[in-house]
Amino acid sequence: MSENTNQGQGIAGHGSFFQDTNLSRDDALKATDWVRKHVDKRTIDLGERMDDIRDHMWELEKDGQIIVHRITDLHEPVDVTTLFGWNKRVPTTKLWHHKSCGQCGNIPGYPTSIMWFMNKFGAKPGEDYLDETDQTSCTAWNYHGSAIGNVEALAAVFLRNFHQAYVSGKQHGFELGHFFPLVHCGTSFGNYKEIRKYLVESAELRERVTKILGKLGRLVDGKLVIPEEIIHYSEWLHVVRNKIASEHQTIDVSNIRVTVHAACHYYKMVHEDAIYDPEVMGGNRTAVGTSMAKALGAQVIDYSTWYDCCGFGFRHIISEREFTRSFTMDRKIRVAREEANADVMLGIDTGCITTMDKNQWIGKAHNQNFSIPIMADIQFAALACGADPFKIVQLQWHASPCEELVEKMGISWTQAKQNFESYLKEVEAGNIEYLYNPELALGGR
Amino acid sequence: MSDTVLVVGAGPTGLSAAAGVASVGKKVILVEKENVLGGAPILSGYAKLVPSGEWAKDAIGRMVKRVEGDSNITIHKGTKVTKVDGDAGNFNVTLSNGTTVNVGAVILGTGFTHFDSINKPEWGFGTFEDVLTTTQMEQMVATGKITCPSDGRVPERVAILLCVGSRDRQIGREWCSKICCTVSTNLAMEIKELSPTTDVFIYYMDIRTFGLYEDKFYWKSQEEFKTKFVKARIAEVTKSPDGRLLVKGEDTLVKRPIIIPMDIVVHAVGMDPNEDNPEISKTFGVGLEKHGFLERGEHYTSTFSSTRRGVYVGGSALGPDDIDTCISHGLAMAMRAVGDLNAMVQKAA
Amino acid sequence: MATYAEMREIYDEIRGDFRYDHELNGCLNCGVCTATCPSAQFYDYSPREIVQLLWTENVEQIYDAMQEKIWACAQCMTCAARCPFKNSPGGLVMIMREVAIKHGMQSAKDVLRPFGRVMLKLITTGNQLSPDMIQPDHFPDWGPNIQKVEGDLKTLRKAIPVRTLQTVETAWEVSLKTSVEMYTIWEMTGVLAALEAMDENLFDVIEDFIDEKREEYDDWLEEQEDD
Amino acid sequence: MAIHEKSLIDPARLVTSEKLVVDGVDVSGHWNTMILPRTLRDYDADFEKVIQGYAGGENVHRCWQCGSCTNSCTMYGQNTDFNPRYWIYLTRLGLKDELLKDKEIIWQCVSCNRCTNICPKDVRPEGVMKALAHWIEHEGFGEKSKSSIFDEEFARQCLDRGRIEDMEVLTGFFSQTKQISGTGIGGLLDAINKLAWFKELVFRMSKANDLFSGKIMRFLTRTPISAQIHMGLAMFVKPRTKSWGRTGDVLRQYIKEQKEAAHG
Repeated sequence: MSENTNQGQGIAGHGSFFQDTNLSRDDALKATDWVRKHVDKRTIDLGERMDDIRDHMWELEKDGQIIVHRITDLHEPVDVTTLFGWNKRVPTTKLWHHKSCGQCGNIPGYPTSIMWFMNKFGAKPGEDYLDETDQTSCTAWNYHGSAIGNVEALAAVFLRNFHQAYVSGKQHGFELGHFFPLVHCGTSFGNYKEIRKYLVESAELRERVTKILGKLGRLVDGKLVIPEEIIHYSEWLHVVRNKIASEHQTIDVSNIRVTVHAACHYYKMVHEDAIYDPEVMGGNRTAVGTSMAKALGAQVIDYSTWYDCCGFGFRHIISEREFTRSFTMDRKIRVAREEANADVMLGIDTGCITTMDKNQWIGKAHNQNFSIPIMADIQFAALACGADPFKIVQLQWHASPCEELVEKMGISWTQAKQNFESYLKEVEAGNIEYLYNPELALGGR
Repeated sequence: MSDTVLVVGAGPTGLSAAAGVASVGKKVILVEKENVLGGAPILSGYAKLVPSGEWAKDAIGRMVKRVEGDSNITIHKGTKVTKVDGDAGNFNVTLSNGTTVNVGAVILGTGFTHFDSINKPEWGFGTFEDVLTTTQMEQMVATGKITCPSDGRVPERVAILLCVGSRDRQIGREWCSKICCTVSTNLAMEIKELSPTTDVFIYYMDIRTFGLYEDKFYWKSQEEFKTKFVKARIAEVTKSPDGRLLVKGEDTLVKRPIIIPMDIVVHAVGMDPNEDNPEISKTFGVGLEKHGFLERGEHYTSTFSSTRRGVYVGGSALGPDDIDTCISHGLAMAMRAVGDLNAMVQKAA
Repeated sequence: MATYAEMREIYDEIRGDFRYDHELNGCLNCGVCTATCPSAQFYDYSPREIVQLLWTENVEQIYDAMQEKIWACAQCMTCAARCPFKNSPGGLVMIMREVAIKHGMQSAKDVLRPFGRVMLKLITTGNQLSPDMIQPDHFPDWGPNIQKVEGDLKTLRKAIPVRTLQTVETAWEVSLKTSVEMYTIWEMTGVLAALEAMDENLFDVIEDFIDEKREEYDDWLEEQEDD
Repeated sequence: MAIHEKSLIDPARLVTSEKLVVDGVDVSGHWNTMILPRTLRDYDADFEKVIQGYAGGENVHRCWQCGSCTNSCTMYGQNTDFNPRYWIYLTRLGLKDELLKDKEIIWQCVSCNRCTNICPKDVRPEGVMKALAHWIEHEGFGEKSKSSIFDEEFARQCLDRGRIEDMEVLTGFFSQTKQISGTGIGGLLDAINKLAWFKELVFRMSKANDLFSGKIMRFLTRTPISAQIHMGLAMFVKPRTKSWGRTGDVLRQYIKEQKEAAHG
């Protein structure tokens, strides 16, 4: 190029001349530098069109309609950035463990690893964190799985549990709001955020559940209590990851190839609230889970089905198993194995880990003999910090070949297993070790 | 009372407005925040323009030359307007370089900002080297060779994704950016011309090559350059182990999910409101419409008025538009401003 | 087959849900939802189609979809995260499922039947998954290595170093008062009534259980007063 | 456990071993069922060119999917699976497997040309239907369609003699499609005997009902007797176009060359 047919004519009456242009590759790249700048402009003047629900919470509180359970300096919060560039404060201490039914029932190494780390940080059970019996699950599994349940019931369960979290401080000799809820489960996290949104938006829903909570004696000054932030445990792990890596890591994991599966209900439900960090996957993928693996120095391997669901499907994993196993094999396990050649797949949620862990073996039935160890980011971190694979990380409950990973990390599986088997004899004799003083566990009958 | 006109922004709109005002013998103060005149087509290094097919440096360069050579026009580069006091016919304007000027009217040709693809992370820009924007791809065309940035191979397939940063409530961009369909079909032809072995696929919801751009770009790209149009909006872009990109979508005509390998994926990036608009709104005392573009005043009889009397706004500051239209806006604003000033002089007399 | 009036009523109920206008803003028919839908990979199921049916108020086909299709959704909500119109097809499916339950539709009953054990656990204990549910003979397809250490369940659970987790019949220990509070929630929000319409036998079992727990709690309260 | 949404899965994508023991665990039947994904994984970029190589398919790439062809289609009115717009789309992207799912109906195009008449982009969908039907046959994906058999018989007579004889085309077509046995007069009688619709057609065309109901005058005045005599004669004496000579052979050679040029 370029043929300038109107050379010298310019535009009507204005004489001008010009020369041909052909940018060199370097010039071209320079000209388009603007697209390489990582400027997050999601927040530009979105006004009311991109609502931050937290703003409305403050208004409701001002109106005297609700009490916001605040994150204060006591909770030693760390600021992080969410998808839209909004700020989120993640408390690091004085936490009320809101457990996950799937984890506790099925992957107990998950909650034990969380508490193990808190103890490592010098947290005092009963003061810096609390694990009590006065809590139910969010019940959202049942809701999503069978539709037995409804928004009102979910909202009442949410408020009941979080009211307990709020008043537990008082019950244990501190101020109201001393303990801030830390949600262990991805679905609970997503569900609570969604329900909180409905509660803030709908006066009618607030009115209906206020009646229920009133009947239960779960109001404070006649008001509902709603937490300032809903915090997922892997967000807590995200903000303490460097502390873990620098102060507690004992095992080099730089030879470990890690794939990460981020839970849908963590970053796809109310997605504006999920954490993104420019230093993790260029800020292009949600940071949690991956950030822990990277902080420990493991090799994080990307794979083509990163964004895919695990195939859990709530009711599917129980009664439509054909779907769950087919999906998880085709879109997760096979890919992590064949494509990424990973040593482990790390999850950040209950359902995903159960799905991927339990549904590998059946692949053998149809020549899909792919397997890969599955565990939570926190379990992997605990292993890297020297936690016992059985007593703490509780890998005995996993169906996937975790032995392979443990051995590759330089830990003797056989030895650990022997130790654990003798420990089981001690347990039978009543000599049980605790991470947590059993007396403090009870929140009353 | 002053009959000097302040023109803000030296892109196609502002350059056209300045030349227009000067052409009837009035003085113009032209203020541009960058050190170079020409606006987005020059600053972002556009290659060939739609629909003329002329190189941006030639076409816009001509416009720049025209104002630079005009003694009626005083140019302030690398300068912003910091304060605008007074009313129509008598504005006292302060510039960031310390100059103060008295003008009768203000023309805003403050333009737009390209959508930053980083805000749609699931589409792979910033994650995979072979995911590019239309502007980057234009530049590749300018170098005369189509290759994958990751390893220099000639792509078998290029996918162009429409509506990146447009028609997307998730990221608060509800508008259609108007020009991307045309730009993309034009790009598809340029790619095919340079690399005949490359197949180009355009993933679309609907094609909006408005007016005469329909056959000149859309039909031509399809009929002469064999561009394939797939009715699917892509949901995610990931990478396959062989290094190729995978586009995941639903082919809504076949009603099935698709995961198709591609070698280069191009984002047809849309037009955002100028990221400085909140500041512009404050400085000039003009309103913003709900998306963040500058707000129109009454258009039918007070054409291109803003919400402040004596301040005119046009071009892509008002909303996404093509260069030709922006140039027309510029000239129309010149007419409007000079006309209104004349009326004021007559009224005063 | 339902009459048009019945189908219309069902649609109106879906339409009348307070979430409806949040979940459905319109539809560009772009297919992003279906593209990301795990169920669409395997079933002839398409969130785009569900949205289109609702958007176009096609009451017959909406009713038809409620017979089967809506139960294919895995509730991952990827569709909602991706939709450029900010619709939530998964959320709409949830509303449709709730309405299906409310109307005692056969599809809902069929789907719920194999899910009964989970519901029983949830409604009575407040946590769905208990260790005693995950036994090798319940799920042969999970293989022989479902547990890597031999030993009876009770001892293995006792070896978990957290007191609240040393349970077998529930995922964690839930205090009696908590359970009783939860029963009140079920009653006041119509969850028990919905269950009764769906599966009377299961409802009876649950009701007995609840009565028993309430009595136990009352007894305990009395004991406290006596002390 | 039965899959509740089983009707939403193409049976061909369900894989089950009825009896199966893995690692000592009985996982027979549904315990091992796997579903294969229905995702489309690739395009066949060359396929469009292949169809363009068949007569009628030349303009397939122009289609912009407006749907005018399908809306106006005679066959679509009979069967909504008959969807020219959709097949053109599949052709453009090279989704051959999808296309072949409809191989049993594509040939049914009646060549009314309403689509070609209405098409705003001059795709000539009628021609594309023909090209697709020929491709399906040529590649051996389907049995030779009845319409092709008809066309071939028609073309054979044209090439042999420069003209056709209606009755010979009909009986030839019927016998080659095994609807009757024999050709000529015998075939004709067999067709009247075996094919009720044909019998009705012949009776109505020849006004034979008038004859049998005694309305002789009406029969004589309304029946194109000479045409019938002509047709009858043509069964025995097969006239050729004047000076036809070797024209047929030359045409055959030309067609052969064209085909080879188009499809190798």
